[in-house]
Amino acid sequence: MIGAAVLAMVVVPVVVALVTWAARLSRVAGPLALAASIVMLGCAAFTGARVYEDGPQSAAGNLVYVDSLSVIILVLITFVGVCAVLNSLHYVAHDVAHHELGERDPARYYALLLVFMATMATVPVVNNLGVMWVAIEATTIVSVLLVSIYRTGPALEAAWKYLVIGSVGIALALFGTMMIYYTSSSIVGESASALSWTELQRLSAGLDPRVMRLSFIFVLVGYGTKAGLAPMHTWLPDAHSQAPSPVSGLLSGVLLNCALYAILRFRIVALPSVGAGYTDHLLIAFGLFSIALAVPFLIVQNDIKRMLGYHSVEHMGIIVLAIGIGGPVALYAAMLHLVAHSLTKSSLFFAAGSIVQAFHTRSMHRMRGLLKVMPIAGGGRMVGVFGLAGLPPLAMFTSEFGLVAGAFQTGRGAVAIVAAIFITLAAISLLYHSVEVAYRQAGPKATLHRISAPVAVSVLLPLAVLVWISIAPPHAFVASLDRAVVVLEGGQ
Amino acid sequence: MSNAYASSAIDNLSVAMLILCIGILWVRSLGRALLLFALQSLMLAAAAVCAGLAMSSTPLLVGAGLTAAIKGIAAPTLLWVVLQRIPTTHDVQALIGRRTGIVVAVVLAIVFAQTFDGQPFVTAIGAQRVLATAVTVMVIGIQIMVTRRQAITQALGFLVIENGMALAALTATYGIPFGVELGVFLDLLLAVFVVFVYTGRMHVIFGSVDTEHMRSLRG
Amino acid sequence: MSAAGALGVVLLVLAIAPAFALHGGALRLRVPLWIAASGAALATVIAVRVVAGGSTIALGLWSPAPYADLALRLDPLGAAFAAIIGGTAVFASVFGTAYAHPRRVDDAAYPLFILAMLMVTGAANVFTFLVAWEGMALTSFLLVLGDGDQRPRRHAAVLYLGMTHLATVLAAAAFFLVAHEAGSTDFAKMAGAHLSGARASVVFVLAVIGFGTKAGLIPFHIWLPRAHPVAPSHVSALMSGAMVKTGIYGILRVSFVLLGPGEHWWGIALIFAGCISAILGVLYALMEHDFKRVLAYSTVENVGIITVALGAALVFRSYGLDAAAAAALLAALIHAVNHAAFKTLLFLGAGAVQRSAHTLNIDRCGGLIHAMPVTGGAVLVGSLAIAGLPPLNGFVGEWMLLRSLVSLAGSPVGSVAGATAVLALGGLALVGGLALACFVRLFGITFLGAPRSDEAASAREPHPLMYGVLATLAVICVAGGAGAPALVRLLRPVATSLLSARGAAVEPWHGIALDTGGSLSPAVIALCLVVAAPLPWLAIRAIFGRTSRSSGPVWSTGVSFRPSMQYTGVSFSKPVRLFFRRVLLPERQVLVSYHGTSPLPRLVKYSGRVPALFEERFYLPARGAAIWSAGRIRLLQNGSVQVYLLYLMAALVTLLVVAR
Amino acid sequence: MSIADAAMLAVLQLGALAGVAPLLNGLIRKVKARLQYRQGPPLLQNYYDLGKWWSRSEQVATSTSFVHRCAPAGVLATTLAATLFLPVFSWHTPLSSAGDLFVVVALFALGRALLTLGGMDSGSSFGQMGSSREVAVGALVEPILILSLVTLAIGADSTRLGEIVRVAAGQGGSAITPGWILAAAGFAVVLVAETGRIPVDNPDTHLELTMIHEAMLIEYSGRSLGMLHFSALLKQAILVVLLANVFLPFGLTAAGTGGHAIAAALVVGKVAGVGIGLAIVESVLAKTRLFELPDLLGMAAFATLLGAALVVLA
Repeated sequence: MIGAAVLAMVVVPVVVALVTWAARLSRVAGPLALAASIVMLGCAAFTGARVYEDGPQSAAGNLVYVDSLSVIILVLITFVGVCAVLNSLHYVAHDVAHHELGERDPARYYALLLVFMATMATVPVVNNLGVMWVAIEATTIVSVLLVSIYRTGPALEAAWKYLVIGSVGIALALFGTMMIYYTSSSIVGESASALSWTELQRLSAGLDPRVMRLSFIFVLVGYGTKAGLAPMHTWLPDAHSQAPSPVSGLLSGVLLNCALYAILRFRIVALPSVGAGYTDHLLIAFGLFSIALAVPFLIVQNDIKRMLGYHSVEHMGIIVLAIGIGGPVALYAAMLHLVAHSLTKSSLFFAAGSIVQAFHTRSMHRMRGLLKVMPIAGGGRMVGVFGLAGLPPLAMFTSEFGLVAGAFQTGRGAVAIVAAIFITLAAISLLYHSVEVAYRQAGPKATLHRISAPVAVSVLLPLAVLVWISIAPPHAFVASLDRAVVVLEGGQ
Repeated sequence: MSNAYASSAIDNLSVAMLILCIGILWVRSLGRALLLFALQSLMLAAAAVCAGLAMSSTPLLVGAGLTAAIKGIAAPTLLWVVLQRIPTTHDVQALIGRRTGIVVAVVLAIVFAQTFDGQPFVTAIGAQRVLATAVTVMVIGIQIMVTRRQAITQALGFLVIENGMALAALTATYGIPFGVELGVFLDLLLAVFVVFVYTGRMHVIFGSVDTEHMRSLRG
Repeated sequence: MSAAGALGVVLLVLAIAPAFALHGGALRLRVPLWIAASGAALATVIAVRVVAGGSTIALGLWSPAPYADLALRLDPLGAAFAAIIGGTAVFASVFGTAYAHPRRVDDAAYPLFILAMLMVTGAANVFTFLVAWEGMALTSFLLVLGDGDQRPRRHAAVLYLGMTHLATVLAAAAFFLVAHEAGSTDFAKMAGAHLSGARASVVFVLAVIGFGTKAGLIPFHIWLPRAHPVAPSHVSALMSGAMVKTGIYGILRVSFVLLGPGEHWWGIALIFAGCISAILGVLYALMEHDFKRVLAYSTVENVGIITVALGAALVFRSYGLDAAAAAALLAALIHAVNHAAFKTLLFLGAGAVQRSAHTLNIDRCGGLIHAMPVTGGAVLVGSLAIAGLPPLNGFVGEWMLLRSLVSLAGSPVGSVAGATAVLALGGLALVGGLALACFVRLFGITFLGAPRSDEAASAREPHPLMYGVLATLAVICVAGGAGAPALVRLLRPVATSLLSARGAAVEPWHGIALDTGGSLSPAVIALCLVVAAPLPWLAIRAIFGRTSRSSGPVWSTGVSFRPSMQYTGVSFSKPVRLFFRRVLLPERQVLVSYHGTSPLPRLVKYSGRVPALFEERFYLPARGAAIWSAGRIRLLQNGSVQVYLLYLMAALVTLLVVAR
Repeated sequence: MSIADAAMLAVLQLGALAGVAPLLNGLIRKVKARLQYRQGPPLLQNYYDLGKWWSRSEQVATSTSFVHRCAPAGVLATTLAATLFLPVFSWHTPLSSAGDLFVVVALFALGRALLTLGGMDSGSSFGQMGSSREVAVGALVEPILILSLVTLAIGADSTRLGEIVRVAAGQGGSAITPGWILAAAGFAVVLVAETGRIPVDNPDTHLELTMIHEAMLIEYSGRSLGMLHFSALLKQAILVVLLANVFLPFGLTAAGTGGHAIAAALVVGKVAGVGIGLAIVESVLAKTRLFELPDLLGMAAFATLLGAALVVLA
């Protein structure tokens, strides 16, 4: 049954995409895409429920393997995907009306969007590291095309840098994958299972530690580029600021999670042979460096979407730091932070999309009186900003608390405090910019800017879920996070 | 073909590829750089053939054929056509001097040779240094992208990286499982195709393929 | 209904109050504020019963994550501060119903602000404490921000939230260091940790800086004089009267409960910090001409006084003199309670002045006592109380502190501690004198003399509810003076719960006898004053018969009197400004322009300023440096693909070399 | 000491101080006049002034409020209340356990507050100028006053003035320590500043720009002016008695040993001596500028601080 669900989840959007692209159905492309994304969400939910009841599922001859860690990533992808399509309905129509996009572009846009979601959905369900690499490379290419959909100078520049840096990074990741394949194939023999990480995890104690260390370095640098870890993050702010906002919401919200998922899988595989100390120190180093490097760019930032991009770098750093710190508390905090960040960041990007369209500028200095001009988008944005700044009662506070608590438990208190100070500085600069934009007196001719229902839903739905999991998390959510922590620690 | 002969052939071919790589760094005109790249791809195909014969695995041979056809002939000619069509200078426009480029490449070669030496890295069929040279070819590919201003040379650098990777994949192991290898090949092709499309679009928007025009997104 | 149940009801009441803010009608009727007042009243009653009984209530709530559960545990120490918060909140809320303009966000955030403060004092573990602490910061940030259309208000709000956020990191570090030692983040278990040596000192310093920022100790006070004046008066009253005390509570909780007796230098450091905060606080208060900024700086001063008391208690405890430590601790608690009373009265008085005279600049007020006799009378009582003058409640706390410092100087506590006690005595005496000057100036310039502007002239008594609250608070200040022994008996269990010593006994004729020696009977002093006031007047009338009283114009050297001839706040504080010019470094400019050749000046323009030293010499340069360096680092993202690839390659090569 | 004894002692002290205060001031003015080779007003001049003021009717400024009218009664009340906490004839004070030296200082401060508020209420610039200077000088004087009394309190290990005098009397000659000398010097400066004597303020002049204490009384007339002057005289008497008894404790006896008459005589002698000393100081020194005061008072403050430190460290 799982095989069918997963297959449907991947095939349906691709088919719908091909149909909309081939038949140039620009007007009806939006609703079709929405239907396809809802189907995907349904399949993901179904898979999630099955995994929640009967534990990890595998299908199609062990090519598909879904456990609680991959379910979390999968459900997030599909949920944010639905919100992204909802947001795109109005966003693309507005851009077509303002002639920033051609008449035939919506068909191409929705087709690419669906393929993008399909490729992202395959990453967490696939058992074979090689196929996972192929899926991630595909996401890069499709998202590059989406970033450059506007055919303007900066969009092309952003897309070019994203493609070049992304591809080089992924090439290194492939080299790392092959090194693992090399050591495993000498034991298992030449077969597809030599690259499936469930097998690798089982026999990883026997793998040669020197090779595993080098491969982990290549994988970390490679997939770290895709996850936006500093110093390989340079493409991220450009890509996120030039892409259409629904796409940046997907990029920031869930694509980074896929790359991070890959790193987590390799960490699980490499753990027994290289020992936890080695991977932890690397992850802590990258995490701390990402948080620290993002702060200066946030203090003097003027572009609303670039600011959110740099926040993605910072929050990916936080998650990687939490994983590096290790221990059940910090790992739970990392997973909680991952979920909360995806929800908050995507909602903020969707809100930013309608804000940029209303104010016709991305510069925060020229945005005035956001709360008065756009109460729903502005209010949603403020809640998102308080969430991102890690203020209670939203989940990011609980996760940052868990990070510091876990760090002290594993004797790495100093690292956590240094990180906490950088996180606070970033939070302060975010609050400063957001308060200025939201509360600065609106100009005399500022009129109330109504946003359409789907956009409102796309902004408020993720926040509603965020508040739900922050204040009264359902048992299913807490249980699946706990199981994911068990998986992260190498269990089943 | 016996393993010993194949492994020594692969070793020599990989060293040759490395030298061609350094040649690309050295040569001034783009045309000659493309030629050297074509040669390198063909050598890669040859190495794949040796490995395929040694382990008598048909997927390796099919892979070698594909490499020769696409990377050896199709890609360089496509790049050559793009070069002709876009009225840009054929000069390589390197950011650093040729000699320093070579020194850097040599240093990188030594570093990686030292990192990847030792017993665990001997390939299945006994090739000693192929893994080290493969990584070095990849890193020099990155160096080509870093030190050249033209978008086309960056595409060339990207292709060199793929050659390095393919060398590591085809020879160091029994060849990664065919499905995966096909996927990898397909993705790389798509990436190269998108690079070509963008070089064309870049020419339309910026009037030249010099990446200096593409520095507006800062801070 | 058990006490824990009642506490649960309070939390529930305050939690659902914001829902009423959404309903337009309820908003207009100020229902959220009335609910907040009733919730706070109930909380005060519960807290007072817990303090008096010396018992503890525990109430487990739910847990948002496996490692983090929300639980309350109100012990006498927490209950004392909860009572202060509750009491202040009752008066501020009732005043707010008449004073505050109905705004949806403010009325929703206000009850949550009170709820968060109560949870801070009742937190049972580190997670609940930090959630309540940050929640308190967030809700008060929203209240300070208000509609946020003026720039200074936005900057004050963000500066406030930023500094609190940074301070919370330090405080959290202190808590976690102790939790790591004790193996659990529950306060009850952490109490047994009793770290020692360097680690305890690190925890102490982190806690003092972290909680000192919220308390407003110099040099972490800069947010206080900027946030209070922009916030609505009933919120400023709550922030100054109650929220600042949570900082004191934090220092108390860490230094007395979580850490052992500790080093001698802890107390001495606190005494010095307190003294400096008190002296500079009152000096800056004297230089301000905005009513609420004066009160904000005086909060810094009073927090300094409370910190000196805490320091004395710590020094006593480090030398093992627990009875004297309990007395000093009682002095701190009593002054905290009294400060909440008169500071709330003064801030609400400022609100009344703002509503009727439409200005808070005391140089534009004057003679308001004629238009607002009740408010004027209440603010007079508040001013005399905050200056620490006998019959009122401000004097009791100061007397207990001064008496403890004298016994500290006399007791066998080493020469450094003795010398510090003497310095503190001199410092606090100076602070007493300056406080008297400050509040005579504040009350005199605002309420006495002739009105200096037409707004002041057209002032009229505010809403009856407002001056009703002010009058009640004035009565509390007077009753707090004479009834101080009852307050001492109420707060004694806190000292016994922390230091197993009573601290002070209550004498038969309503006096207080401190364990450090010395006794005081505020009731007798009040009686003497009340009797001695009318006596001479009646005697003289009996001897010399009745005389008439007529009225005439004020004497101004023969010229007809104009209000502009009166002293203003700035000129009133000139002698003090000159006496302390080396500390305040005032800046002064006088521009004189003449008529052509005639010696008579046509126009004399005076402009003077007392710079906010800490801001201009430390915080602004630090901010500038941060922005400059951020600008420099920003050049890393210079747009060229080649450089970005170089970063990637550099990362790979370094990792290969380093982590092989 | 039973309630009856305390009440009797209180009445005795109150009557004595109230009676002697104007005489003491008359003595000081007579000695000052003699030093300046002029006749000077009769010793009982102050009584005549008080009698004149108390029988006169009052004129009050239009812009005053109840604060202006009630201030005189309040100021006099604080001074009268202060007399109940002093050791005048013996080291028993009527309300020894109700208050100590801090209460006396605080009562003076309350008096100062009410007086300044009364001065400001009329709105006259002279009243507000006097108030501004009074509180500024008061702020510098209070630390000196407290530190000098605390120096002795630390020695006697109690802040009750009666206790301090008893311990000092018990020590006899050995009470004269460096700490005591610095404290006495400090207290002398406080005595001059609080009573508005020459180096700090000029009691005899009515030149508005120089006076501090007089400026606040400028709007008062008739009965209120009389009460304010009487409280100023009483305060001066209290301070002189305090200086005499606390710093020169010999001659004081425990109450009820029949030595009342001798003790009273000794106290009157000491008070007269201090009064004459004051007059001499006033005639010798010139008035310092208001903005030079911090140096004078600063030096006194440092002296008392040093004294207190010496007592603590010894």
